[in-house]
Amino acid sequence: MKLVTAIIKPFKLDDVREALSEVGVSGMTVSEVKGFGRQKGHTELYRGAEYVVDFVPKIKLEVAVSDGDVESVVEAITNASRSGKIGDGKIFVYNLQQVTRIRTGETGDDAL
Amino acid sequence: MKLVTAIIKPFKLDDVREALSEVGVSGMTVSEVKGFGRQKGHTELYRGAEYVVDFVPKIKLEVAVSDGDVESVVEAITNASRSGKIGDGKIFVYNLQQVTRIRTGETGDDAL
Amino acid sequence: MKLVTAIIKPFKLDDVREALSEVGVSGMTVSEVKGFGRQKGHTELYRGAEYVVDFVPKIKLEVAVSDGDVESVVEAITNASRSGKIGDGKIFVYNLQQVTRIRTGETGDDAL
Amino acid sequence: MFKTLVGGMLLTLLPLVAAADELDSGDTAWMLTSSALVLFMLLPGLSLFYGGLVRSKNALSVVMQCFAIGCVASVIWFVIGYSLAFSDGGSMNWFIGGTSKAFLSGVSFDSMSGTIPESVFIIFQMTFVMITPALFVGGFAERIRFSGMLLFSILWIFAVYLPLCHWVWGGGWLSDLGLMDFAGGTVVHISAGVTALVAALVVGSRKGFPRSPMPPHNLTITVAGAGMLWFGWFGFNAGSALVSDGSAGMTMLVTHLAAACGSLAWMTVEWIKHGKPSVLGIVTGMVAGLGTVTPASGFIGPIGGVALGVAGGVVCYFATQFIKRGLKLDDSLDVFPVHGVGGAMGTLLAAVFGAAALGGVGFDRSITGQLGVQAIGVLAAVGYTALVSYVIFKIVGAITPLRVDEEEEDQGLDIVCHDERGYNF
Amino acid sequence: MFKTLVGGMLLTLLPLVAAADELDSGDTAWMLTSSALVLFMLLPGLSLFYGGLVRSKNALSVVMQCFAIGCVASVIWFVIGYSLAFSDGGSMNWFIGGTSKAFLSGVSFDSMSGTIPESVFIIFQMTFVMITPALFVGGFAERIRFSGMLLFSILWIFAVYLPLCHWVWGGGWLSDLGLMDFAGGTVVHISAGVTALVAALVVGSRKGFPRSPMPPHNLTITVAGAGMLWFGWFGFNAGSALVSDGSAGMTMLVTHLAAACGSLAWMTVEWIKHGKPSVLGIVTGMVAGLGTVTPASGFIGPIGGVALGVAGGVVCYFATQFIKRGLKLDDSLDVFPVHGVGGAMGTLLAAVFGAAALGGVGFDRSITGQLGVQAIGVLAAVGYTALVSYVIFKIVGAITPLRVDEEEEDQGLDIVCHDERGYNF
Amino acid sequence: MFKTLVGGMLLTLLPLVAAADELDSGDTAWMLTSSALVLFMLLPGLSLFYGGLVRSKNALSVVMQCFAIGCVASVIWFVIGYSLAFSDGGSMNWFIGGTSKAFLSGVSFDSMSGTIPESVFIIFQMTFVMITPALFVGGFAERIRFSGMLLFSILWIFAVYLPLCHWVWGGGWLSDLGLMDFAGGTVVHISAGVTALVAALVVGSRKGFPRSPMPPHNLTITVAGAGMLWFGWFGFNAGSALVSDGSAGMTMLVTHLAAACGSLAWMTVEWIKHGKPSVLGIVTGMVAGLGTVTPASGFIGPIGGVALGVAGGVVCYFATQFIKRGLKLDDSLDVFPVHGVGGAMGTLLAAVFGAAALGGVGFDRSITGQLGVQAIGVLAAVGYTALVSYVIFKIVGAITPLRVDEEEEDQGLDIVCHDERGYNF
Ligand SMILES: Nc1ncnc2c1ncn2[C@@H]1O[C@H](COP(=O)(O)OP(=O)(O)O)[C@@H](O)[C@H]1O
Ligand SMILES: Nc1ncnc2c1ncn2[C@@H]1O[C@H](COP(=O)(O)OP(=O)(O)O)[C@@H](O)[C@H]1O
Ligand SMILES: Nc1ncnc2c1ncn2[C@@H]1O[C@H](COP(=O)(O)OP(=O)(O)O)[C@@H](O)[C@H]1O
Repeated sequence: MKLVTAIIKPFKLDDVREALSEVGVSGMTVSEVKGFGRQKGHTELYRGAEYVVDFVPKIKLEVAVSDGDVESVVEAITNASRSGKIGDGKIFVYNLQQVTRIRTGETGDDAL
Repeated sequence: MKLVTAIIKPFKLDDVREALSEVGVSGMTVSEVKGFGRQKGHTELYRGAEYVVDFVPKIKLEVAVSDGDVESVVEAITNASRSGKIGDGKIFVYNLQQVTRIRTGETGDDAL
Repeated sequence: MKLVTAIIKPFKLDDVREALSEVGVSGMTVSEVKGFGRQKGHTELYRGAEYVVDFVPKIKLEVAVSDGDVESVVEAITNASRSGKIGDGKIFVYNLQQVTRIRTGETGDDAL
Repeated sequence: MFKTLVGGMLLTLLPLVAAADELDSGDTAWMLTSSALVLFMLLPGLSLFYGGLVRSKNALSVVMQCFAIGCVASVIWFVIGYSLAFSDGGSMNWFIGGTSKAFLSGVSFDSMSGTIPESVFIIFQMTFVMITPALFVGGFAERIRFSGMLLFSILWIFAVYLPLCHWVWGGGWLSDLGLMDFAGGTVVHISAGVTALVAALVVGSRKGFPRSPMPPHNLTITVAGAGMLWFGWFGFNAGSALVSDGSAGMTMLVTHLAAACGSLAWMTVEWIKHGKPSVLGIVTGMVAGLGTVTPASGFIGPIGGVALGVAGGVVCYFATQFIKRGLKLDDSLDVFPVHGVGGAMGTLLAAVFGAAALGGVGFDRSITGQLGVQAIGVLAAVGYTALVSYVIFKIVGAITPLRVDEEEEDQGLDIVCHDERGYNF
Repeated sequence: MFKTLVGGMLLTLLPLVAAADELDSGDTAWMLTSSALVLFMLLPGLSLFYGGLVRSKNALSVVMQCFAIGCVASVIWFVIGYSLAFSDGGSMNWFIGGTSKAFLSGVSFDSMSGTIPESVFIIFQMTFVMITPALFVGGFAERIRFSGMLLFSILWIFAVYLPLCHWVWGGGWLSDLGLMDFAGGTVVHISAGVTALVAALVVGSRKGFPRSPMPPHNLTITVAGAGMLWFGWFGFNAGSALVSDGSAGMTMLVTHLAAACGSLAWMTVEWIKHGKPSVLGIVTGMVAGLGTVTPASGFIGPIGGVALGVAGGVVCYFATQFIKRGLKLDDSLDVFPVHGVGGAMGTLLAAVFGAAALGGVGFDRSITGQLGVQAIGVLAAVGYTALVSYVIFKIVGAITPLRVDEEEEDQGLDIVCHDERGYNF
Repeated sequence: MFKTLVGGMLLTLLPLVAAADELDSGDTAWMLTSSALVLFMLLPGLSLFYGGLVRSKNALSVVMQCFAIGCVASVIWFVIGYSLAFSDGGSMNWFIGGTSKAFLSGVSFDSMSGTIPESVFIIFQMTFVMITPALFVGGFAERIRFSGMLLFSILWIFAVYLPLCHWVWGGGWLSDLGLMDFAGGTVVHISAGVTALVAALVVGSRKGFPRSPMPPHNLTITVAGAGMLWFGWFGFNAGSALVSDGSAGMTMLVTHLAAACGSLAWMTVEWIKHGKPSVLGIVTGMVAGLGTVTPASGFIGPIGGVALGVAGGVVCYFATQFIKRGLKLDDSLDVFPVHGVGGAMGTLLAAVFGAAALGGVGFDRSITGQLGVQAIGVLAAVGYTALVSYVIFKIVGAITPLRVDEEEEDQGLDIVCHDERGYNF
C-alpha cells in the first residue's frame, strides 16, 4: 500500500475530492498547512510596518491506497487541482508498511 | 524504526495517550485534521441554506517507535480508541529511515 | 528522494527557514502541531480548577529533498533550531517513492 | 397625543421653524444618548454582525467598508448633507433642501431645534446617514473592490439618501402628502434593501454561488453585533421621538416587542421547516422584526409591536428563501429580503396599526386613505432608489472596476484590498 | 433621603397607585437609558460572557439559549407577566398580582408610573424578567437539550419569577414585611443561582466532569461580556432608583466600588492560593461583587459598597471551590456560588450597611430586626425556588428529554441542536 | 456662552464651592449616562482594542492589565484620590488637593456639585483615573511582568495623575493660569503617551523587534474595541460639559467630526504612501482624531472639529512612522505618537480654534497669549510626566523585575503570568 500526499490550493479541495470519488477513493484525511515555495506570498501592513508573508495557505491531503491505485489517484489529483499557475502544489507518494482499521481490526487493503 | 500514525476521534485522545504511556511511549506529536470516510458528516443551516459537511474533525497522532515496539503500540492505540462505531479511524505504519534528536544530535533508537 | 520532517519550537521557524535557504532548499510545508515528550507542559487555572496541559505547541516542517541533500538539510535544521534545552524537537527522515509537481506534471528530482 | 405627533410626524418641521422652545435638559439628555446609541449600531454593531457572517478572508473588508462609509457620510453631512436634507430648498423644496446650512453655518452653541439644541439634532440625524449606506454593504460583500464601493456610496448619499430624507423628514413632497415614516422605513430600510438587490444584480454573484457553501466564519461576533443592534435600535426608534416622554417610552416598548416577536417567529418557522432552530435564524428574525417596526414605531401600541414583529419574522424568512434559493440572487447577507421587505411592510402596516382603534396614535384620514399614502411612499422609495442606484453603479463601473478578479476573490478581499488579515491565532 | 426610599423600597407601590406625578423628562431619559443598559447586559453581555466560557462546540448553544429566553420572557411579560407581577391581585395579592393589565391593556402613551411613563416602567422591568432565567443557563450548559430548556424556562418564569417579583416589588407579602431588595438579590440572583444548582443536580454532570479539563474556548469574548455586564449593571442598579437624582448617583457609585473591590478581592485570593492572578478570576470577582451589592445598592454608602464588594469576591471564591471541587457538583459556569451566594449575602448585609450609622439610608427597625426580615426573604426565595424549580424539572423531564445523549454531547450542542458551528476560520 | 464656560473651563471650581444649585434631573441623567460610557471605553472598549493588537499568546495579559488597573484606580479614587484631586489643598493647593474627602467622607445622597449630585461627579471623574493609566499599557505590552506593572500603575496614579488632574481641573496652578483643557489633553493623553514612551525606553523592546513581524492576532475585536471607544468618547468629551445643553451637544458634534476626519485622514495618507488603505489604519486615525480633539472639544465649533481631526490623522501617522521606524522605539501599540502627540497638538490648537472668530467659544486673552498658556501646560505635562514616571520605573525595577525573561517572552505572558490561554477553538 501507498500513502499519496498532496499539497494543493485550498479552493481546489472540493474538486479534488470529487475527482477522487470518481476513481473510487472513499476515504481521505485533510489538514491545513502553510506552504513556502516559488509562489510569492503577500505583503501585510500594520500601522506603517510593511512585511512580507512568504507562507501561503495550502491544504494537505492524505490518501492511503493499494499499490495498484496509485497511478490513477495521482492522476485524478493532478487533473483536478491543476490551474497551471505557480503554487499548484506537489504530490508525494510513500510506502505504507501496514494499515489497520481501528473499528474492526482489519489490516492491509481491507482496511482502506 | 517506524512511524505509527493514527487518525482517531478527538475525544479519545486522552485515553490513547494514557494507553501509550502504559506501553512505554513517552513522546508523540498530534495535530487536528479533518477526515472523510464512511462516517457521515452533518448538515449545517445558514438562513435556510442547508448543506452537508462531509468532513468530520479527527486527531492525527504520530509516534515514532523502534521496530520492536510497533505491534504493542498499534495494539494500545487500537484498544484505547475503539468505540466500535463507524469512524473510529485508521492506523498507518511507515518506515523511518532516520531519527535525530535536535538537542543532543543523537540518532536512531536513542533519539526516540 | 527523501522527506525530512522536523518538529521544532515555534519561534525557531524563521531561523530554520533561513538556514534552509542557505543550503539551497526552496520549498517546504509547515503546520502547527502539539508535542508531547520530555518537555514539561504548563498548568492552567480556570476558577480554581488547576490542570496540567502536557501538550506544547510545536511546528512541523516537511521538506522533500533529493537523496544527496539529506545530510546537509538535517544539519541545517539541527543547527538552526537547537537551543540546547529540552523540547528542541526531532527530525525524521522517510523514503519518498515519487514526487509530482502538479502544475507541470514533472516528477522526481525535477519536481522539487 | 399631540406631543407624540409633534415628536414623530411633524418633526420634519422642527428644524425649519425658528424654534422658540426652551431647552429641556431631559429631552437633550435622551437625544445625546440616542445619538450615541445609533452610532453604536454601526460601530461596532453592524460591523460585527456583517463581519462575522462572511468568510474569514473577507471579514476585515466588510468591517472596513462599514467604517469608511460612516466616516465619509459624516463629512458629507457636515459639508452640505444636513443642509440639503433639512434646510429650506425654496422652489425645489418638494425635492431637496437648500444650501444655507452648508458647513453647518449658523449653527451655534445656542441654536435650538424644538426643545433640544440644534447640534444634537444634527448629530442624531448624522448617525442615520452613516448607517443607511452601510446596510447595503451586505449586498455586494465578498467581491466588491473598495475604491469602487466608496465612490458608489458617496454618490448614493447625494443622489438617493439626501433626497429621500428631505422628502420624508425635511419638508419635501412625501412629508406634505402625510406619509408616516417614524424612524426610517422608506428613508433607511427600503433604500438600503433595494440598493443591495440592485448591487447583487449589477455586481453579480460570488464565485461558487450557489453551489459552494459560504458559511459565516464567526457567529459569536455576529450574535454580539445583533445584540448591539437591538440595544442601539432603542436610540434609533425611541430617539426619533426627539423628546423624553411617553411617546419615546411607548416607541421603545413596541420596538422591543417587535424584536422579540420577530426573533421567535423566524425561529419557529425555521424549527418547523428545517427541524431545528438556529442562532443565525433567531438574530435574523430580530433584525427583520426591528426593520419592520421602525417606520411604525412611534405610531402604534403594544399590540401593533407584536403584530409587526411576527409579520417581519415570518414574511422576511420566506422572502429570504425566495430571493436566494428561488431567484438565486446573491444578495450576500440578505439585505433586501430583510430590510427592504421588512421596511416596506412596516411602512404599509403603520396605516393599520397606527389607527386609534388598534391602540395607535391615530391619524386624520381613514385607514385605507392612509394606506394609499403609505403605498405611494413605498413605491416612490423603491422606484427612485432602484433607478438611481442602478445608474450610479453603471457610472462607477465605467470609471473603476466594481469587483475584484477571480483569483483575488479566491485569495480574499482582506489581503487583496487592505493588505491585512483578520486573525493570527 | 425620603425620595431615595421612594425610589428604592417603595417603588413597589408606584405602579399600583394612580400616579398623580408629573412627567419628569430627566427621570424618563435616565430610565430609557437604563432599560437599554439592562437589555445590553443580556444581549450581548451575558451571552458573550457565557459563550466564551464553554467549549467551542457548545458556544452557540449557550448564546442561543440566552437569546431565546430573552425573547420568550418579553412576550410573557406582554401577555400576562407584567400584570401578574405589578397589578393588584385582590385577595391573592400577597402571592401574585391580577390579570387586569394582561396584554398591557390600558397602557397608553399618557399612562404614568411615578414621574416616568408607565411604558418606560414596563420595559425597564421587562429587561429583568429577560435576564434572570438567562443566568441559570450557566448551570446546565453544554448538555441540555434546547427544547427542554425552553419549556423549563417558560414554566419557571410563571411559577418562580413572577411570584417572587410580586412578593418583593409588586406589593406581595415580602414587600409588606419590609424586605429591602433594591435591584434583585432575591428576585434575580438567588432565584437564578438556586435554580442553576437544582439544574446541576437534576440534569447531572457533563460527561468527563470533573476528570477532564473543560477550559473556556474564547476568553477575550468572555472579558468583553464581563465589561458589558459592568456597564449594563449601572442601569440595573442605578435604574432601580426610577429617578435621576442623588439616589441614582449614589447607587451607581456603590455599585461601581463593589465591582472593583470584588474583582480585586478575588484576584488577591487567587494570587495567594494559586500563585498567579487570572483574568477569568478577576472578572468572576467582578460579577460576584456586583451580584452581592445589587440588593443593597440603593440603601448604602460608599463604605458599604467597598465592604460588600470585598465580601462578594472572597466568599464567592471559596463557595465556588466548595461546590465544584468539594461537592463535585457540575454547576458548569458557577451560577450558584457566584449569584446565589452573593445575592443572599448582599440581601442580608443590606440590613447592616443600610444602617444610617454606616452611611446607609437607614430604616425604621433595629439592625437585627431588619436582619431578621432579610433572612426571611432569603430563606423564602431559596426554599421556594429550590422546590418549584425541582418540580418543574421533573415535569419537563417527563415530557421531553432534558439532556442530549453521550455521543451528541461529544459532538457538541451547536451541531446537534442547531445545525451550525461557531467558527470557520 | 457663559454656561459653556462654566461647564468646561470653570468646572474646576464646582466641587470646591458649596454648590447652591438645584439638582437638574436632565443634567444628572446625561452625567449618569456619560459615566457609564467612559467606563465602557475601558471595559470592554480599550481592552478589546489593545487585546486584539497583540499576539495571541499575550492577548489576555493586556486585557488583564486594563482590567486590574481600572479596579485599583477606582479604589485609590475612593480612598484618597478624589480628595487629592478635587478638594482644597490649603497652602499646597497649587500642587495638590487636601485629605478632607478621604474615603469620600461627607459625600451623602444630597451632596451637590453644580446641578448634579456629587456622587455623580465622583463616578464620572473616577472613570478618567481608570482609563488613563490603562492607556499606557500599550507601551510595554507583550513583555511586562504583571506585578511590576501593577505596582508602577499605583505609584503613577499618586505621583502623576492626581497632581496633574488637580493642576488642571482641581484648582491648581495650571487652572489658575487659565489653561484650556476640556476633557484631558494634558491630564489624560499627554500623561499616558509620555509614560508609554518612557516605558518603551526603560523596559526595552520586545524580543525580535523590529526584525520579526508581530501582527495583531484578532483585528475584528480590535475594530469592535475601536467602535466602543468612539461611542464611549461621546461621554468622555460631551460629559465633560457636566450639563445637558447646547455645550454638551456641540462638544459631541465636534468630537464626532474629529473622529470621522481623523479616520479619513489616516486612511488617505496610508492609501497614498502604501497603495492600500487598511482597517487598522482607519481605526488608528479615529483614535488620533479623538485624542487630538479632546482638550479642545468644548471650546470649538464644527470647523474646529474637522480641522483637529484632520491634523490628528495626518500628524499622528507620521509621528508613528518616526517613532517606530525612525527611532526604532518599541512603544508597542503606538501610544505616544497617537495619544501623546495628538493630545499635545489638540491642547495647543484649542487656543486657535477656540477663538470666537473661528467658531469657538472665545477667551479673554489674544490667540497668541492663550497659545502661550497652552504651551506652558503642554510642556509642564510632558516634562513632569517624563521625569516622574522615569523615577517610578527605576524604583519599581529595583524592587521587582519589570519584564519577563526571554524564554517566558517566547511562551507568552498569558501562560507565564496568568496560567491561562486566550483561545481553545
Ligand atoms: N521541497 C518541498 N518540500 C515540501 N513541500 C514543498 C516543497 N516544495 C514545494 N512544496 C510545497 O508545494 C507548494 C507549492 O510549491 P511552489 O514552489 O510554490 O509551486 P509549484 O508547485 O508550482 O512548484 C508549496 O507552497 C509547498 O507547500
Ligand atoms: N484511504 C484513506 N486514506 C487516508 N485516510 C483515511 C482513508 N480512509 C479513511 N481515512 C481516515 O479515517 C477516518 C475514519 O474512516 P471512516 O471510513 O469514516 O470509518 P472507519 O475508520 O470506521 O472505517 C476518516 O475520517 C479519515 O480521516
Ligand atoms: N516518539 C516520538 N514520536 C513522535 N514525536 C515525538 C516523539 N518523541 C518526541 N516527539 C516530538 O518531539 C518534541 C520534543 O520532544 P521532547 O521529548 O519534549 O524533547 P527533546 O526533543 O529534547 O527530546 C515533542 O514535543 C514531540 O512533538
